[in-house]
Amino acid sequence: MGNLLEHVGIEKERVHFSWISSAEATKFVDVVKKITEKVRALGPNKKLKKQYN
Amino acid sequence: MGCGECAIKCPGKADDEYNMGLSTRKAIYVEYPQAVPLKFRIDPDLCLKLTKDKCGTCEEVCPANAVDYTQTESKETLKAGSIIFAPGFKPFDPTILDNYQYSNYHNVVTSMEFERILSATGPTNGHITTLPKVPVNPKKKKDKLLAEQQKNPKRIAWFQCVGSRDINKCDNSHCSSVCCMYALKEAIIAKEHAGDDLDCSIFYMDMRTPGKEFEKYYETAKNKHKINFIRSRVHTVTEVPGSHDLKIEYVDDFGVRQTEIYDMIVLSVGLEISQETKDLAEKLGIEVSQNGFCKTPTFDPVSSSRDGIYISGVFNSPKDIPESVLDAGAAASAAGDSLSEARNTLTKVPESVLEVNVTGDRPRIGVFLCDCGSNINGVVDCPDVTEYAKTLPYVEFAYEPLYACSQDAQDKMAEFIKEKNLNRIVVAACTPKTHEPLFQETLKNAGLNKYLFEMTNIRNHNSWVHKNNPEIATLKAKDLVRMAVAKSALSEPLTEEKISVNDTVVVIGGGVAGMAAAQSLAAQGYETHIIEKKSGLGGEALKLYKTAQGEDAQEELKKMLKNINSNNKIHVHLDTTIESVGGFVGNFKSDFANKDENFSLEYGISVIATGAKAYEPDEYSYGKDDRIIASLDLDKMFQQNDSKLKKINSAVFIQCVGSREPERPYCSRVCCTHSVESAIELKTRKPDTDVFILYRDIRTYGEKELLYKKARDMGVIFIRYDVENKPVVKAEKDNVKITINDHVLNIPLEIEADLVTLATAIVPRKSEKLANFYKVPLNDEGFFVEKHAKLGPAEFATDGVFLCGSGHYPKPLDEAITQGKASASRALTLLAKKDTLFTSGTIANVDFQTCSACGVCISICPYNAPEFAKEGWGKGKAEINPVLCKGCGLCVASCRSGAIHLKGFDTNQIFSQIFGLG
Amino acid sequence: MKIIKIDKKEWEQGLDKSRKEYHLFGAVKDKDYYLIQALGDKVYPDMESSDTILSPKSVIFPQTEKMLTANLDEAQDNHHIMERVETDYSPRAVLGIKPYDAKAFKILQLNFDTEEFKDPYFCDAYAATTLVGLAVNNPGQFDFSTSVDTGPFDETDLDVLLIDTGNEYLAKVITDKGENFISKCGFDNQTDEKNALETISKLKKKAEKAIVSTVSHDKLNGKTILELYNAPFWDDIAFSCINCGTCTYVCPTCWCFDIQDETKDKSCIRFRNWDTCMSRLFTEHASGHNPREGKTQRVRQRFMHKLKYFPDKYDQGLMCVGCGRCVKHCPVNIDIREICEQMNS
Amino acid sequence: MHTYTEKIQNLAKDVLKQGKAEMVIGFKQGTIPMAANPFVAKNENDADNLIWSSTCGLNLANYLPGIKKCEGKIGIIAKGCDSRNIVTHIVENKIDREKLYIIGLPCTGMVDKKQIALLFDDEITQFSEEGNTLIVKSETKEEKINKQEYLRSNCKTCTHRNPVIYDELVSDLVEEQIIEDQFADVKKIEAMSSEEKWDFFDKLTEDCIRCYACRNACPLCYCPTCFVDESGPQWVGKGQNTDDIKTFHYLRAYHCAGRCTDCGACEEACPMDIKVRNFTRKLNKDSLELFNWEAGLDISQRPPLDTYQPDDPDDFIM
Repeated sequence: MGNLLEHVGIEKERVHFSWISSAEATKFVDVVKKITEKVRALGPNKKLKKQYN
Repeated sequence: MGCGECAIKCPGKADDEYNMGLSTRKAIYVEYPQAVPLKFRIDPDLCLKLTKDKCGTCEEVCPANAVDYTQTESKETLKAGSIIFAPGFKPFDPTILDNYQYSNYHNVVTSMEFERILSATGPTNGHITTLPKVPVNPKKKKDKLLAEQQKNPKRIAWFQCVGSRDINKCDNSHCSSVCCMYALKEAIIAKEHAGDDLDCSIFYMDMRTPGKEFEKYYETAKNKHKINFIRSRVHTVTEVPGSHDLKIEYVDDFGVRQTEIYDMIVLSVGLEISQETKDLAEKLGIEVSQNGFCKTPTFDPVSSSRDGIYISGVFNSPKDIPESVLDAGAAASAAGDSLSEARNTLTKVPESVLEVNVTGDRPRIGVFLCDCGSNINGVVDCPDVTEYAKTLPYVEFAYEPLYACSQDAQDKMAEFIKEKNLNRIVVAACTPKTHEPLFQETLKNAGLNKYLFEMTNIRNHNSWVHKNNPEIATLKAKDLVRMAVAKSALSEPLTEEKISVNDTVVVIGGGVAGMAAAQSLAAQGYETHIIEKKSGLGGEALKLYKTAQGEDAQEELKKMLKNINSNNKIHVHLDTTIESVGGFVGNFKSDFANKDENFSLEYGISVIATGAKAYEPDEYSYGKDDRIIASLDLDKMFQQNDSKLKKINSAVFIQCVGSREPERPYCSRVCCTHSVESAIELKTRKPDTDVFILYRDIRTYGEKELLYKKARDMGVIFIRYDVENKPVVKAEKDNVKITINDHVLNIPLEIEADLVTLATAIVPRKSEKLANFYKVPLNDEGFFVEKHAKLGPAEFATDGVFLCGSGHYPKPLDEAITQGKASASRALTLLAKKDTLFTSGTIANVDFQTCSACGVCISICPYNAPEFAKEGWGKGKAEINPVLCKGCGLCVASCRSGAIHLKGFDTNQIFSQIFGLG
Repeated sequence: MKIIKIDKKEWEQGLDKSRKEYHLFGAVKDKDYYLIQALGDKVYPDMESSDTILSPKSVIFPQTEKMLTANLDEAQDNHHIMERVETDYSPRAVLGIKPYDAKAFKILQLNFDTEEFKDPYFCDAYAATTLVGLAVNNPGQFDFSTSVDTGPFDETDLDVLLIDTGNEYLAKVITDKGENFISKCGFDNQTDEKNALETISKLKKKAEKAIVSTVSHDKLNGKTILELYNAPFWDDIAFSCINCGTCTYVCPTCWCFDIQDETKDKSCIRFRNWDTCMSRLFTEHASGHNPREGKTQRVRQRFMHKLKYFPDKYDQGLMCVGCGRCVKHCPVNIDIREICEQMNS
Repeated sequence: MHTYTEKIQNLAKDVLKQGKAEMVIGFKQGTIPMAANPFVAKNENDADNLIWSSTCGLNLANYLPGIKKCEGKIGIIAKGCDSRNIVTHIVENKIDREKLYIIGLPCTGMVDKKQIALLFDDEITQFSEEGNTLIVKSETKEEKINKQEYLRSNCKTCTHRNPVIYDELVSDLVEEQIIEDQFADVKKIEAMSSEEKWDFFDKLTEDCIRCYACRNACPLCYCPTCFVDESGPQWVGKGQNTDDIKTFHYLRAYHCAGRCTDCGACEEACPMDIKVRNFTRKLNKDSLELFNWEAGLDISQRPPLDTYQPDDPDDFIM
């Protein structure tokens, strides 16, 4: 899934896969923080974002 | 309600026992955050109200008026038919071991303390720090100084066998069974938390990882996580002057004295029985061993010496979680056996309310927004959110109770449902995990289908985490409510299918585990069929001489067989194999092939007890010389009192033959004990025999350690070898020559033996066919994979199929019997619910029109719920068996044709939630 | 009638002049094939081009066309009121359009621009458009226009017909629209009509003779609908069809469309897309019932519509201008000529 | 005439005569040069119309699920890729192996018609082949070209020219090609930056008219209702919006992941000459690299995405 999105030009930092058990609250927070930082560094996504009107 | 208001205001403070005293708690407290029910209690020794009649703050602040100082300890008398005694253990207190300096140094901690340090909910939030025992908010000057010197540790050492296998400094001669594994786990997690440069060393005597998948874990710790393993007992720990670093001294494998510096030491403390338990055991009149563990017979492994009192857990013997769970099941089953006649005599049937048909009605949603005292309302502007909810589409009514889960709020909810003619309910409160069933019950009582309920969590996910941002929290609460309402509008009443359960049971395999399961099931009144491929019951146990406790295995087995054969509920089918399995939980049907005639059975439950067998080695010239034999061959000689035994002057046992090897990377669990037992037998029969046991690690776990000690006392010589440097066996005319490198002297040693016994691995039977029949998994080595390694060791993920015996993993007689009883106990939970067993409503459903019959769902479902419909208008298309479906959604996600829908979580519902957000 | 002579050297200059008033469209080769495109500055139509894959119908009847918008913000007064989308209908000229493609607009008008119903989007676009045709001197092997009442020099619905005589174009100015466009280009070299017509006539005969592909449909009129509908060959014809919409999308006369609404946040648009009778969805009812469930029914519908229903209803000949695009682009080689012959025999 | 044509006709006649199958799916001569028309021969006379040429590039397996009325077996001419899609059909419960009589055709590659057309300014009027030489004529010129140079790109990298499943063969098996770098084309895209990739696919799909010929020519696409046609939920907008167009292509590719045999029918069918294999090729490469999987080689194995193995690669999970 991620591979094809990356292949067609979606930056790979925008797609993350992680396995977090419901008991791993800290890991969840860490992962979300890490991803948020990465995505923020990339700036807003303009791809595959349909423009209406 | 568990709102915690009281604890916030309470002035009393004490060490938090749950965090091993590494942090503090209040005088009114919940013992640990996972406590169910989440209720506060008052510490009577600390509470100012109870001790000095001052304060009383908690009573004042409690919004639910739940504080009552007048409650006191009271005695109650219960009449019971059986007692299950599961008092557990006490971690060994290392204070008395002065060489480890536990009381003196802040950075010498017990493994229990280290567990809390690693925990995200622990005193350091999972952050590992040197000097962890320094208080979080140090008050004393000394502590403050220490706190400044705290740093991230670079090197941590674990000391094994602290309070175990030690009669020198303490009186615990047993092995605690679990410490090696937990030390591995702690070291791995420590590395995960602190990063790979953390240096972790484990000082041990024997690495004991005989449990299922444990050996692989040990290998991973060594090879992947690069944890150091040092075979030595450390004798001295001192502080490096001018720092808090710890200097340890030990003698290494070659007898050389070594010194090393560590930041932190974790003492892997053992399991022992508390004095309190010992006293209680005495009062109950049950016999205990020298270490205080309960004495239980091998063939009745959960029964104490007193009738009607059953034992479970570490009090029975030191054990890990899965064995404790098995004990529990077995004890429950044993206790139930004698009570089966009384079952269902005291149950009451609740009145049921007729369900209103809401199909096709316009949604009329009622929103209940819980204040949770100040838990939610203290942060979120609940009145504002309630007003907002009223403006949402299809919302007829919104209400803001103080506590939505309180009885009066429930009554109101039922009233409002009727009064306002509501047909969907949304509750914005805490977690559905604990409260959903309660609300659903209220819906049911008000005549609504319970799946017309939707819950959103504005406490745990919102007011708790956004405490400091009330405005954002209020906005988020609105978002959450809007999403829940959007989903709720599309919810439909769902039905739960009743599962009929045929109460006949089929046990596959007639070894001790299977027989034990059958005995329990029959004792509870269920017709039980034992299917045995061979021409007699007993399995591998027939080949054993004595049990580890010294009982005559064959005598005991005979008693068991007699009991089985005289039980008219147990039907034994010998020389029989299973040929097919159709159906599902409660409704299986199988064909069986028998040498006389084939037959078929309809049954509700299956117990798989196919066992395992001895590995036939090609190592060490086995089979080429009759002086080189396998363990069970020696048992046979003992059984027959073989005359050859008398001529043996020198005997050698070689351990790990076929086990812990690349092609069989597991420990066979029983062989160390078995060889030690046989060595003792040889020594007993002829004390001047030279007996050698060549081993890698001696794994006489639990009280089997006593046998190991006895063998050493009797003069059995134990010589360790490395897997890279195995002993060499050469059969010569007069004797067999074994060459081995002596691990102490590091020189080759030659032993001349009259008999070489190979402790061969235990390998599972080829069970692919059976695994396929019942659609249950096998692991890489061919052992069955249980539902849950820790919590579900006697059952499969597939409903209605249970597991016991060595087909699960190699195990001694007592453990096999325990698992047999435990599997029966798990089976009983289904059998006993015969008339009240329903499927869930939230299951997958196929739309025949869009189904392309490609079979992906069938291939991917872990529960085998989908199959191609054999009849009806959807013939040939996929169809979901509601009984087998767990509602996991795997098929829904993988259906390319979009034909599968998860009821209660349909795509349009999820989308409406997502769009509701944006 | 005016005939203007245009030196090819002056052609592009003339076009540039017209740009002040007109948006120009024409065939442009991008990648390996020709498409009709709006021409940017300094971009000129390829007048030597073979057929564009898609016909020029999209200039007046785009594949996706916004029709109405509404805002859903209840705070605003005009919420939930559909309003027509503002579209630029300033003059445009399509250059080098083949005569059969121009004729197709005549057929489209039967649907979009009638006494009874006027589709404002089509009519406004049509009114704004000047069709400048180019006679086909060297018809390709797919061209069977002469068999279907069109032809390489057909003037139907054209405003100007250009005839390539080598170094120059002869421009037959057919309508006022055409007159306006030619004058805006500054082409004013009026030529002797008689001579010019003679040249044109020669070229026309030569071109018509060069058309090798024919199709007969003379007997279709005499057959009943049911006779053709129940003909035995439909299953065999339809076997290879994969029900893609290629034939309908490349066809200059296919006019079916489907209306869709899309909403996001507080805004909503209604637009139409070309639809295709090859799609199962084309006739699927909300109930799930589909009167054209199988591909045979769908294939039959397409050919019956073009070759029987349409001629019967409008008496304007076949609903086909003989461009041959569907024959050329059908991935499985379903050939309307062959089917027409079968129906006619 | 292609050397296979006569063999196919004879085999088909024999099959129909002896009742080994009730019908034989093959190609008949098209009405225009370089066209072949999928065709079903139901009797011996029909069989005379069967032909073979290097233009029979569509995938006949596509027609199997559509055949509802057939009591006996269905005969089908299957080149390498067709046979792999037949395997996929069997695996995916579209048809029983017992229902089929497969006439295997060792394939020597199909030609890229669009490439050949580019050699001419006018229309091609004649096409014939003699072994490896293609003779192509138009009104204005004649070209003799080497077939190997004008193979479709998927045929150039094909390593399964011989049918993988068949009841009888049209000829002896041909030698399989040894391809040094199967996925050079994919790697070229992989080497691009995100922006370049995005632009590449923008350009690639800009002319798409959403006729869905690629989908409909694909044997893998047999769902009763395709996701693009669903209205509740509507996964993809229906207009000519570029994001909607791309979404269609992405999702179509995902649905082919681990199932695509790279038969090239999608590109062959596209009227706009869009190289849609650029989407599926990446997934084929991943399937091979991650799961050592090529689709349609074994009727006893489900595609990797239909199954779970504990040792499935999981490097993407962080």
